[in-house]
Amino acid sequence: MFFLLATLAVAAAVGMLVSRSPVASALWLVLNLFCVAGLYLTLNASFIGVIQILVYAGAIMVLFLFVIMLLNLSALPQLEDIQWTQVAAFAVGVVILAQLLYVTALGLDVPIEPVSAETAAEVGDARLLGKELFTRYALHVEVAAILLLAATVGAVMLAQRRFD
Amino acid sequence: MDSELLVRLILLLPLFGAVVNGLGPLFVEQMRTREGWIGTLGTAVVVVPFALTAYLFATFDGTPVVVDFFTWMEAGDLSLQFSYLVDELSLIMTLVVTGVGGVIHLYSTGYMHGDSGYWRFFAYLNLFIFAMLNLVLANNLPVLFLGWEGVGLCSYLLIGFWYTDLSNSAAANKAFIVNRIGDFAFLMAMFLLFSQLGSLDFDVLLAEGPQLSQDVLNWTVLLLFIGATGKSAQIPLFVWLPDAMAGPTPVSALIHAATMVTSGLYLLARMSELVLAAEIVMAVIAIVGALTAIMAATIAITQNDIKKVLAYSTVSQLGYMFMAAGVGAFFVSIFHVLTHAFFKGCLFLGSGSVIHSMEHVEHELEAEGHDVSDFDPQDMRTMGGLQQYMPSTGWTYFIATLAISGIPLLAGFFSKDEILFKAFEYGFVGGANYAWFVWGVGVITAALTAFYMARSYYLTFLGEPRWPDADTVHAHESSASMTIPLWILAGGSAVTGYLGLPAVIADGKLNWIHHYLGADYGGPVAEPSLAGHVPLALEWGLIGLSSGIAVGVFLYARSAYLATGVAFDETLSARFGGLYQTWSDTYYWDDFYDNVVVDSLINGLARRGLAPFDGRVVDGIVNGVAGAAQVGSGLLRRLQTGVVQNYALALVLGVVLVIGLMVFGG
Amino acid sequence: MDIPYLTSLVIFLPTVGALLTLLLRRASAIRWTALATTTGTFALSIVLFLGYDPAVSTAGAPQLMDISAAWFPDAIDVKYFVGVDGLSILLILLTTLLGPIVVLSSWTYIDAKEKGYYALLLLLQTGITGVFASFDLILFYVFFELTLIPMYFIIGVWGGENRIYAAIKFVLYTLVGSLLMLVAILYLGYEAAAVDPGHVFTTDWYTLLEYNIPADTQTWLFALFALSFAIKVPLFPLHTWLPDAHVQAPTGGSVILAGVLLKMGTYGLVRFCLPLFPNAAQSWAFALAALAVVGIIYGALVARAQPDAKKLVAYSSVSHLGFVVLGIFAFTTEAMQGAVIQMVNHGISTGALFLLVGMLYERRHTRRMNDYGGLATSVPILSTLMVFSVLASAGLPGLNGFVGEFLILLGSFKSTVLDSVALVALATTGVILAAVYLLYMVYELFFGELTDPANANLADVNAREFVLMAPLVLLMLVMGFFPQPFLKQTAPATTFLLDTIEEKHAAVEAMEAPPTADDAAREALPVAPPEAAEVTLDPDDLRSFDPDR
Amino acid sequence: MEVALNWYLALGAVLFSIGTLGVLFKRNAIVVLMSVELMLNAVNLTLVAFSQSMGDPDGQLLVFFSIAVAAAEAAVGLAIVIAIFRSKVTVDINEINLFKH
Amino acid sequence: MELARAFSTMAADLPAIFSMIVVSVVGLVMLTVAAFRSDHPSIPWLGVAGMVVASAWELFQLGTEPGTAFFGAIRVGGYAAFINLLVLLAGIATTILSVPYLHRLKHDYGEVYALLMYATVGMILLGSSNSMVSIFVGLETMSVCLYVLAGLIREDEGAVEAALKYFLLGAFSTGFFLYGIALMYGATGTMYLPAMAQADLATAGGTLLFWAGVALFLIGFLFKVSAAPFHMWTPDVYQGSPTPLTGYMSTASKAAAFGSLILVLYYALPAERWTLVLAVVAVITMVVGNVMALSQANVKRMLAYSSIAHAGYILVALAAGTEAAFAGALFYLLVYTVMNIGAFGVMALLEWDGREGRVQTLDSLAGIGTDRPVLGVTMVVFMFSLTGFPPFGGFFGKYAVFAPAVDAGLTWLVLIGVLMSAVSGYYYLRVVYVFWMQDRDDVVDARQASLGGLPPVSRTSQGVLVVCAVGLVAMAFFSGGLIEAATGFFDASAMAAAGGGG
Repeated sequence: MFFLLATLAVAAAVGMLVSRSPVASALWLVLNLFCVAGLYLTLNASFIGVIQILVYAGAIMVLFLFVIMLLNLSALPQLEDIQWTQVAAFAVGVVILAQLLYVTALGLDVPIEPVSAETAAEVGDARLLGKELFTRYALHVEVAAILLLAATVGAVMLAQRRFD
Repeated sequence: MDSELLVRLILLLPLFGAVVNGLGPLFVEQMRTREGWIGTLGTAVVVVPFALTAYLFATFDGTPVVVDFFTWMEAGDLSLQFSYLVDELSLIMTLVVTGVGGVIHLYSTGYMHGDSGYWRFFAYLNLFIFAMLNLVLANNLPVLFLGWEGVGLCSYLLIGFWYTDLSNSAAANKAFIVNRIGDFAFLMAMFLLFSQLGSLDFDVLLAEGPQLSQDVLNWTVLLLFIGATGKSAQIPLFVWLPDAMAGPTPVSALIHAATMVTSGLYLLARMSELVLAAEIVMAVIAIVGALTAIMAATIAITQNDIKKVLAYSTVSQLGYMFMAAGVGAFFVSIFHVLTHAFFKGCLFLGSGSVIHSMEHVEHELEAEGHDVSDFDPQDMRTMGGLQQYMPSTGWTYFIATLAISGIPLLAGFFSKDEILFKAFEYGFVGGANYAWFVWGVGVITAALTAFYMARSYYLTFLGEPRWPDADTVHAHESSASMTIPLWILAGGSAVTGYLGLPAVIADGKLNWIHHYLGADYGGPVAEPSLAGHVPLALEWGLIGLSSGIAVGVFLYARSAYLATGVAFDETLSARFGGLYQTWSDTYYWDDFYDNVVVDSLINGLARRGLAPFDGRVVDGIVNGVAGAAQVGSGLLRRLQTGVVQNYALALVLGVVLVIGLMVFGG
Repeated sequence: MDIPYLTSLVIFLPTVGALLTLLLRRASAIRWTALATTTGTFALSIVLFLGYDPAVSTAGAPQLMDISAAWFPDAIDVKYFVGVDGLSILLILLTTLLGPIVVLSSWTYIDAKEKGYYALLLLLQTGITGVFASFDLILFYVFFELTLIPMYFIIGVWGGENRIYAAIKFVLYTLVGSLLMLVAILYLGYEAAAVDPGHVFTTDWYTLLEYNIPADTQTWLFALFALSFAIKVPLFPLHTWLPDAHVQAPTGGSVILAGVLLKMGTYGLVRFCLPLFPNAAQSWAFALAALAVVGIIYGALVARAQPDAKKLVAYSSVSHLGFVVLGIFAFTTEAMQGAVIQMVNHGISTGALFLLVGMLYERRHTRRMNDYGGLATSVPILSTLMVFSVLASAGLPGLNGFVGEFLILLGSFKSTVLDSVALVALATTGVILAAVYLLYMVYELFFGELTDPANANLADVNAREFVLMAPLVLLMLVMGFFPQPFLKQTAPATTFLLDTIEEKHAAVEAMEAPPTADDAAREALPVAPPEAAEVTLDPDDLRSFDPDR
Repeated sequence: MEVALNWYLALGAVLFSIGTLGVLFKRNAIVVLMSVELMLNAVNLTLVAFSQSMGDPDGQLLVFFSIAVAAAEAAVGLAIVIAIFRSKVTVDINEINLFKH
Repeated sequence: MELARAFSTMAADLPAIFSMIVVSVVGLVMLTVAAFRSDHPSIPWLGVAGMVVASAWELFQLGTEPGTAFFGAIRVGGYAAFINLLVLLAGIATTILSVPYLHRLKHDYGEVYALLMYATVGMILLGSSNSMVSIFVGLETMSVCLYVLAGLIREDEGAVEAALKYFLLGAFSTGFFLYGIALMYGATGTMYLPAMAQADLATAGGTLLFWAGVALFLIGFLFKVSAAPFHMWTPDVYQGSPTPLTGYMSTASKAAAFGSLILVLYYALPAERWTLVLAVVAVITMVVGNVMALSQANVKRMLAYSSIAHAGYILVALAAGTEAAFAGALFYLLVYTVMNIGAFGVMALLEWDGREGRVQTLDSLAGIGTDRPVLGVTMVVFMFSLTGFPPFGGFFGKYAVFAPAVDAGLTWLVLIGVLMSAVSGYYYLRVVYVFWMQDRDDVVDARQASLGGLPPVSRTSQGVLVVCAVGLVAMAFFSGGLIEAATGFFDASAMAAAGGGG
């Protein structure tokens, strides 16, 4: 299951990367997000998985698509030649990947669910997370609320047409 | 009277005169024309010290008197007082300075009459006397140096006295700077002595100096001598003295003939014990003196400017004095200083009188409508026949000419003969080979001296007047204030020689100056010579030789110039050819200095070398660093392309770097 | 007279005056306030001078001290610590003397933005006096930098054509050096704490004097200090900011710059470089003295090539200060005393030269010597003053310049540290060259016919100008003939300094003598005194013991 | 299912790198924004994997905030894109280079 | 955790977040007022009042014992109060300076001030955070608000460009930042800073993971404080954003970010490895910032590079890593905040028709000091202080960061630092001479610009500037005490008090 989803996720990500139409990219990304949501479920993190689909795939990506449609964006013309910055970018991207893989893949072959399946399920459970959110993380939730408010106000300020 | 008080008065009166004469008129314009007051004060502050010195001289009992004023500076080992010493040597020098100085001051009241800078002149002159007195009365080297530089300053101020003519000022600068080159050596000598002995007081130097190692002694004396060459116009630093004639004539008489230029001699005499201990350097001194003497004498033959002749003559006579010093006969040097002060002072003042009168001629010619732009009142070629118009000047000039030429029984005869004799004796008894050379050169120079002085006198005073319209335009004798000093000095030129009668007379017992100065300034050979080291007959022979040469050459020149006048110079020129050209071009010394030393230093090195170097290289590097930062900034800012993806790329590069350093580097 | 906080008062009275001028509106009121303040400060500094008794402090300790509590936290011993000793008293006096003179010289020269000018001038004086009075290195640094800001404005706002370039160059050049010095000061402070665990970070001069720093460390600390001061002096080849700054600055600025600001460099060398790093200073003495000598000759020759009178005087400073540096690095009492007195002398005579050139500039608005000529006829008093100052500057015996140069050269000649006759001989040629370029200037300016009618109708010095010149001219004479009262003031401090240097030099040599049996112990604690082993160290202290840091 | 933790981590790294490449390559501002979302998504995966492997909920809580932040950023980001489209009529980030050097 | 107990604990901890509460509540009120009348003149002053109250509270908190609140989520007392105070003061100054500026640009919407308040809330959380989650949430709250504020004048191409660049790169760096948190979390199993330091990094992989995490985590901060090579956004964004808000971005956000970074370095990381990284970044930052500032013709852009350079100086202290160094960095932040707010404030007042702003050059301001002496004099103070001249605060700031670095053995780094600050003298002094030493009539740009008349005067804004300038001068006397106080925040007892959490 993991490998299937993982392959699919990577494929979707690459698809996003290579498609030239923004709409296509957005749809590839949605696929990727679904795959990741699936992976969350394989990790027993059901709450996050649901949130992932609801917020990310459902809300955020719709927003993206909406804006793309609104601005009536089509694919940008292809660049004639390859610039050195792009070569460098690719090289750097590969190096980053190598570094990250080096540090993440080495020596951490501990299996998931070290304690027990119950604990694992409980940790991913909405109830526990909810309790934590309103006790230990109450302050953060409040500030996150302000963050969202600010984002809303800001988005309105920037995108709204004023009467002037 | 208390001798300390006297010394104070002697020193400070001229200073007082300088300050009053200088500052008063500077700030109060009405005072500038009060010539009577200024002249009287200026002369009085020299004459009174002369009287006081005479009193000191008369009452001097042979024990040196040291007068301390106050502490100059103390630092570390150095303890320096304003300290003055009255002894035989300084008394004689003081007498000369104040005596001849007084006379020349008197002369100046007439000579400078009507000059807008009258007050300045007397201020400078008084200041000069003050500095000169410091020089001769000093009891340690720095105070001597104070006077030494002080007279240099006054010389500078007086050479450039008529500053509106830039060539005068240039000559002044030259004098000061060339003197400074000598001062450099003087300073180094002081440093060397101080580093060895820890003191610069004469008593210490003279007592402990001779025990220094030979190297140190040689260096010290050589440096002192180089210092002396600057002030006393010896090769190679004599070049300033002929130019110094740009100053008013009394200045030439006082400073550039009688007093200041002899201070180099004074210095060596003062340090005689050190000099005598440095045998090799003595040879250098004597040879340089001899070469200077003959070189200047040959140049003097070719000069047409009456003062230039006298100037080169002075250089030549100074060379004589150094010859004497170089053979250890310091008392003879001083003797010659004394006689020279009189006859050369007299000659210069006489030339001043002539120039005065020729300027008068120039004015009259101008009044009559002649073009006087080429008329040079100092050029002997335009003179002639002045004896009839100005008898006093003529006669005194004649007496002094005879004296300097070494005509027997006048002052120059005795002193010059003594020098030649000492040189001879040094070779004869002491066995120093260079002394023979010195003697030979001295004899030739004596002949040359007689020649050019006779030329000078006859061209100037006899023959027909050679200026235009000589029938209607006449020269005039100068005023009494100028002729009286001339007669005083001429009298001195005649009689001062008897202060140092040669050893052939009464076995030298009548050589007063030798006895007075004592063996200190006589040197190793001179002392026994009192008893007659050289056979009397030989000495008589020598005297005869030099008298003969002097008289003979003088008469030859007389007949030549009386007969053909100026034209004889052309005969000479034809006879000597290139040599004559070299003489009249002063051996190309000036060309050498102007074109090689000055040009390469100022124009080559400073102007074309270092100044651009400073701007382009030294400053260029500084500006270059700043410029490089700017350029670097300009290059770096091109990385800031404005494209956000490039920024992101840089960021990721940074990430790679940081991860690399953190994970793999630490 | 017993005035409390006298030293501080002398430092900060000008600041008070500066604040006062800010409140005033009328230019004349501002000028008079500035004059009154500076004169008052000068009067106070005379009290200070009289109150300072060299006989009392044979150990060279400062007197009339004002010390505050530490400025920073307990672990950092940085404090307000001012006082006077033999090295500084004369320079303080010179600074306060130049104060009223500069104000007077600017009376009509500055005809715009007077308020700012005089306020900055007064602030500048505070800075300079503070530099000379500080006995704490950080405080010294603060005052040292404080002088830059007013000077930057004085050059930049009231200066000549190319003023901005000159001002920036002046500030940046000095800044590079002084910032490096700051690093060295910090290191030194910690080094002291490291050498002796009982001590905290300190920048107190007297405390630092007690420490013997290893020779290696000395070398680079010395390098940083010396670089900073060499720029300020300025020592060849770091001098190029000076001609620019001088030429562009208004007269008052040039006078301060030449008169006292440059002395901060030489003073710093004497006060800090020598006693704090005696071994390094002696090892590098020859190199620095050689640079100084190059500067003497080079400055003189370049001065001779200048067509601009002010630039000529500026380069003459390069030459003259070479003598001071030479004297400092000779390590003999004579030379050191000469250097100290020469700092004052140079301030007087070069200050006078700048004032006079400024007076000419104010009359004719040109500094090119070609534009002048024959002025001796039209302005005899000014000419006399100029010739007098030139002679003083050229080191004529009987005037002030000679005393310093003579002592310096005399002392350098016998110096065993330099041990080079050739060097002194070359330096002495500077005496000749000084005459060359200075007389050339006199020649160009004053002699010859008055060909240009613009020069013929110049006014001679007026009463104000005469009053401001008079003290300087008088001092040239007084210090030429009676330098002893001044030398006497500096003697104990100089002796103390040289003795300290000698002792410390020997101590460090002994400390670093060839390795012995307890080499290993030395390895661990390279500079700690023996009792350090008994003290329990906390980790932070151990860190600062690291010899490699 | 016995999938070791580092598989998840590696997947996260790969996705993160693809996101990075997206930011570096895509010229459309909105797609760049989406790439950023992909990066955050990859991190979220990593966090959840850690959280689950240790049985500690903190990681998942951070993911919760991360998603909130992603939402806020998306809103603001899209608003900015709209604003820029209005003034420049393009979303090509290569053409948005008024300020440089 | 028992919910009831948790709530009572939270209620007891409310004073700890008093200032956050005040600021956010006032922000909400402002938003409400703005809903009725967007350009109501009282809105900014409401905000000022709120922040004044908050800062008074924080001032009071400065002396209290350090500790944690909200289950170890945030820190309270001394250190946190100091950072919060800094942020609040910057906020107050910015608000006052923005009033005339935004009014002139006809963008004086109430929402802007409200967003400023929210950004402040984020900074307060960031500056006092004790856990990774707090850091993340605080940082993002701050950032999102700043993205919006940067693009606030959306009719202006430059402003939206600035916003876009800031946003894209900010979001990008957030990705790395969050990844870093994830890896550190994975290696240590905790989000709380003190616990992180005590975690056992037994396995080799764990260590690797941890340090890679630290590296990525640092990148987030280095981006926020615009250290090179993560600085590229800074000049563009600073140039494009509304000037007073640029001042705010360059000071408050840096203060909060550095404050938080210091906490992380001090509490969470063992003292190894990161010294070299920070030192290298500091070198690059100082060089890039100072050298690139040299050739800038636009003051705001120059100040942007200057702020990069100043981040470099602070990083020197951070690299030193001693308590004294951290204290020095704190003091430097204070000084830097005052002088940079001031400098941008002056530029905000000088930005009017035709003069310096987004595209105009420094030259257009030639001789302005004579026309507007208050601005001229205060600018001079700011410039000299930024250069690090005594007796202004900037010098003592430099002293405070460099001295401990020397003590810690980083003399080479300090040498580079001082050389670079000598370079900085060039561009700071240039502002001074353009203001005072050049004549308007001699400079083409200025002559053209003078057609637009003289800049308008705002008494309140000038008041703020004068306070800043006087404050910088007064530092000469109080710097010792302030540094001492800052050192006090790093007592060993503070460490102990922070031991809890999680």
